[in-house]
Amino acid sequence: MEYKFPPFLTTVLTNLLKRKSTRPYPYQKRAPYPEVRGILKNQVEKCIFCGSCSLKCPANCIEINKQEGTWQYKPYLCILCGNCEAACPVKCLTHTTDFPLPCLEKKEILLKGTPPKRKQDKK
Amino acid sequence: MKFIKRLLLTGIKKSPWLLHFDCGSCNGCDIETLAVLTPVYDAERFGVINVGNPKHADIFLVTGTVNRKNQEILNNLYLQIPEPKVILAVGTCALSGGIFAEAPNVIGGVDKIIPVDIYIPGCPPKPEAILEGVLKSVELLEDKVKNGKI
Amino acid sequence: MPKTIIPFGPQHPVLPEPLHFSLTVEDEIVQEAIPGFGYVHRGLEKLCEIKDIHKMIQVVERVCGICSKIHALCYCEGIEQMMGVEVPPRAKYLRTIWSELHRMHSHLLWLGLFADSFGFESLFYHFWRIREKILDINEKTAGNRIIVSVNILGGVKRDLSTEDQKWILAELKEIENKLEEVKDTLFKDYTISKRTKGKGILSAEEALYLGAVGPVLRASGVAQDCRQLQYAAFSELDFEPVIAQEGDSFARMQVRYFELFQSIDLIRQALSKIPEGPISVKVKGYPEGENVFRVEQPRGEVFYYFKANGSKFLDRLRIRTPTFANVPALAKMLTGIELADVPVVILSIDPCISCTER
Amino acid sequence: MEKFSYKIINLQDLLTQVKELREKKYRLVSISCTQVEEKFELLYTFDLNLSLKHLKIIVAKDTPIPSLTCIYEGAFLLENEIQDQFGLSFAKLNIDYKGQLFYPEKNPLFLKNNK
Repeated sequence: MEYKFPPFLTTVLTNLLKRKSTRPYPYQKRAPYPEVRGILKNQVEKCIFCGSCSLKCPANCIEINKQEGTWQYKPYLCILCGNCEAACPVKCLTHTTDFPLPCLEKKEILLKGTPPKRKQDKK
Repeated sequence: MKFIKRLLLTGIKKSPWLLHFDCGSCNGCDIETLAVLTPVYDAERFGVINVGNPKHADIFLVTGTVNRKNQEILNNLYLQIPEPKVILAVGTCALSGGIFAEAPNVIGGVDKIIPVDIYIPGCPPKPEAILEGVLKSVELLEDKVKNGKI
Repeated sequence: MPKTIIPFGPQHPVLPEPLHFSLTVEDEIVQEAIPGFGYVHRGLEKLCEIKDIHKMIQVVERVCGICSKIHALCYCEGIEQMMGVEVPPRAKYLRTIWSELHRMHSHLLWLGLFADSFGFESLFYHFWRIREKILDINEKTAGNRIIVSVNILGGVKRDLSTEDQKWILAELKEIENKLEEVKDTLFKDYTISKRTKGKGILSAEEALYLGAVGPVLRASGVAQDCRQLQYAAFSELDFEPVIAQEGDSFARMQVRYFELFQSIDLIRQALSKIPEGPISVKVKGYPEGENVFRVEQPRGEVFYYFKANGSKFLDRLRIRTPTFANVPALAKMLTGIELADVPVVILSIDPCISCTER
Repeated sequence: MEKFSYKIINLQDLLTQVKELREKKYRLVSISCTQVEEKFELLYTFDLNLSLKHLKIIVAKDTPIPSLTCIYEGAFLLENEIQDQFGLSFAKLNIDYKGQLFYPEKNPLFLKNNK
């Protein structure tokens, strides 16, 4: 077999002279893009407990109790699709740009707020 | 004995080997796990190597839901990994079944079959999150070696 | 020499996913290959009976994480066709751009894994480094790296700003340069041609008869590309299907490599022609009747069959994915090759097992 | 894209009709099974130069359906899948997984009354 210069060797050698492409993660954190869907947060004081987020959720990870004013969210079921955020009429649901961190146990998030009074109750 | 334990401790701390098993995921988490091992996230900085043999592994990384056919394989692989070991469940499907929880052939999350030490939520989790989980599991491994009966 | 049956998989170092093959081997030559499945099966077609048509978008996106956007595109266009919804032109273009980005990231991923299968580790890393650029585009414009979740019935969720469009064009230029850099390696390197040329040959006649689709079919010299059906904005863009004649693993690599440049070109065309306007329309009511729809995925043609009854749940959703169609052709390719070439030939069809089993 | 339309044919005519299509160089795209109350609808889809042709047969649960594998060898996966998911039976399959392609035991999970 006749000897040929392996073509990839030039790429490998020039790569040695270039900047590193590794992102040194735990030492240097990259700023997240503003559009990223991360952890789901609910500003419970704004929430009206209408239930549209739990209706639109494809994974059924949100449960709402209208009478008691509780908003229950299961982060281990959530698929971060952003449907609830789009469905929320008062814009109290937001995805932060931080990604969810690993945890040692599955925890639920239970938020309690005051449900808006119905019109009959006001009278 | 003490010397061997210390040797083991440094060994496990500096090069935790990883076994990846895809048990019914949609590939999203798999390719993110592979991306962690390739140059841009480069888990080999911490001595993490993806091995194909369960008997060589310290960390067992599972992605995806458990179904009727792969539950035995999952259990088999789990039993073959020597102690001390850490089980990582990656992605919403591995945590609870996620969007597929109600599908006819899905049993549920990985923790229904084997005990899970660390859960990494996300669909799919970002490589940074997986890297964080792997680093956390190294700490757990250290604890297990320190408190173990070796 | 007696016949030996060798089990290949489900847990195998070269396969990222569990696929099983029973290989009947006689003297290092494979005589018969019988596929075995079921390790990734979830039965998600049945979920259409308990999740409504809007929630099913998120389910079909998770048929396969690699081509998720294109699954959602096929599902949405199929339902929209049934309901007679006219999608705004800007949404059509945006769908096209994201689906071509997905095709590129899938092809780069495959080229890397293929290089890994014949032991070219540095090339594997090179392709995966290029791929990160596309994932960054996804992350910045759609909010997630892989499962972008931009499609809704009647349009798309997100818009591309002018700065983003400029940024995408600049990134594409860089990706193109990086791809040109490895062209010599792919086509002239001794190792690659030795490992792939003449392995797993499939003739055009056999490919059609066994129902092969996508790059496997095009590498056998049949110019069939479902993008010619002119869904989304493909009716207004110029392109020719990429083909190769030999039908071996090398030809399949060649087709996928040149499709990367085709996708870059399609995104550039789409970005130059993209019209202004709204990005979605409101969809009211529920579909009724039956319909089929197919689009071109990175791995080939995907076929959806819908049966609806006018309620918010579909009666039946059937997904025939490209790898499912390519598996009989793969079993054919595996007969008559050496055992050591089996991983290369299996990877040459770009198997996606989570697609196949759903 | 063309409008969706299909032709309902008899079970006995299936093989002859498919043979004709094969001679015209059609490619088998898919077989889709749907349960409609007690009966099953099987939609056979063929493709020639990007135009589709659909044939539909309606069968009861116990009738054996002739397998297409003698005409299109690659049909065995599609037919085995239907056998698995709906518990129908195909006659003369070339590779028969006997309902165990996807599940370790015979268990047609896609039937509507079977939860």
